Amino acid sequence: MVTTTIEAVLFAAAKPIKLSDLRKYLDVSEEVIREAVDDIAARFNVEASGIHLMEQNGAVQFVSNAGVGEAVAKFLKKEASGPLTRPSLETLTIIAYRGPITKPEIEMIRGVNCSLILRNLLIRGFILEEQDKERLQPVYSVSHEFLQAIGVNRLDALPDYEAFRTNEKVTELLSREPDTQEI
Amino acid sequence: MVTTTIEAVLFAAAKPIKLSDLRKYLDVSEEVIREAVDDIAARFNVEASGIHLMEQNGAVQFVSNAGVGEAVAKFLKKEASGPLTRPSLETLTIIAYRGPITKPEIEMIRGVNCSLILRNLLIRGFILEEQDKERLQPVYSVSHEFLQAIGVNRLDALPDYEAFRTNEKVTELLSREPDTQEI
Amino acid sequence: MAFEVKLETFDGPLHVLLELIQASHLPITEVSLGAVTEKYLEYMNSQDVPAEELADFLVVATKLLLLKSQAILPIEVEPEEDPSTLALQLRLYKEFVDASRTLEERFDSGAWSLARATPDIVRLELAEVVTNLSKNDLHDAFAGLLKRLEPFFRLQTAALERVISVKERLREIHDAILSRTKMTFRQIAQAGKSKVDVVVSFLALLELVKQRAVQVVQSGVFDEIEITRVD
Repeated sequence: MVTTTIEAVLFAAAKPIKLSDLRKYLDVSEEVIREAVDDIAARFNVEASGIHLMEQNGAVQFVSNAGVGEAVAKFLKKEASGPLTRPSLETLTIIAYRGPITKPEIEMIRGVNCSLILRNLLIRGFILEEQDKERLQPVYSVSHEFLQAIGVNRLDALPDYEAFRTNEKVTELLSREPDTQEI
Repeated sequence: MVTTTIEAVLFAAAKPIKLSDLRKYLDVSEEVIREAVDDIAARFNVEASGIHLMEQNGAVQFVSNAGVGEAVAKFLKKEASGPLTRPSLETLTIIAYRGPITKPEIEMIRGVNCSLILRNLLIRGFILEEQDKERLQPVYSVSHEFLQAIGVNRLDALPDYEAFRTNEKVTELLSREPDTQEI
Repeated sequence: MAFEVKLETFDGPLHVLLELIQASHLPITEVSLGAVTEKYLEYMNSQDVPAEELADFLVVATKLLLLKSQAILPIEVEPEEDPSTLALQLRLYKEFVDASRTLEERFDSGAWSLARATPDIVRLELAEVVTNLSKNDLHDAFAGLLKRLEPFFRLQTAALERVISVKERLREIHDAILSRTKMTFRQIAQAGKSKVDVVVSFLALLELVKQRAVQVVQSGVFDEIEITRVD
């Protein structure tokens, strides 16, 4: 049970976790933690496993097996850089014409959750994420590099920039929608 | 080797990966992917494992074991998603058991227009919308995120899943009422 | 939009019907449906049914009324309006409502699974921005989006218009009945354009009976309903 919880915590955290924090949080002795971690390492740190356990400076972390690192990098690169799907293009367009814009605003306009799409656009360098101090959440804009790649120097050189930016139907949609987190 | 790479890819990607993408980018046959995925599920989806494999909508993802969900969430200070209203819950149940399902079919079962609820569930990321090529209209399925929220790795782990899929009342009703009330 | 919020939490017509039947400890049969018809109509009258759902409530009301007495309503029953479908529909609906309890328990239980918080892809660092998009692709996508949103904008306006028409119809019928001393339900119903109009008319009639503004007489099962003003 302790072993299962440690595995799950390390997996979901996706960052190094101190053994001392595990001990404190799970309220078990150092020996129990040590034993569990050794057990996990013995099972995961084998050639055939895609996930390995790394221990460094009193902290543990799951990492992908370095032996297949190249294949993983190649896969993820291909997966991330395929042709833009229609939903991705639509999201990108909203950010171009209406940015800086928050994730909830993009989702209100598109009517669909956009977490994974935003993640992909960020990885590709098409958009930038910045913390907005007033709205207290991240806002998104297209990157300068993206504008250059499509042969535009400034946002307002996009066709119909002013008309789309100030489209009152979209503005109305954003202003009248109730908080959808309330479902 | 393919199995190791898939494990590492799914771990690193930290999101649902389509089986078709695994096949395409790893350049192996569908059968090899299926076999590898089944092997991973068989080894990981056991009570003692902290990491489980989730499969839905033709995509697989590593997630933490729901059995220790509470402990993990507390450790990572993750908060539960907001409550669901009864109409949302009903709609999600219908989509979970009968998806991919069209909007008119959902409305026939609930007897009421569902446009707004579907939109809110889409924004919340609990359902996915896809164009069905045969039915020439959008169909809805529950997402990996929803399965995570209810802590099941596959839909067929839901109680009475098979009975609902083959429910003859649904078939009978669909044949009796060719066109549900459009408002 | 206030009504949207309300819609999210408002029980649909089948839910109302199911609760009425269960409150009376009845099985879901055509007979039970007939028995709760009045209560259903009362519910419709007393609750502020959201504009979006009013038509659906009326469809169920139509079926109930057809079921209770096909003689009262002077309209032909089309095969797909077969009111016995309603019992089947309700039995099926109940199965999903029961199943939704399991899902709700799981949803509330805290037994969730979590995805890994952050992917490793961020470390990939694609060297440069590569795209074969042009500025016109962006323009076309935004124009397409606006077009796709059209029905959504229209939907909200249409819903409000429909409520107004239902309310107006109710008043018209009140006036029509009260301006004469005697008339038949057939005369009122024939003025309606759709089945929904007929149901609205019938609701208006019930309301007038309840207010004791009119008296209703029907001499035989398939006879006319005669409406007399109470002076």
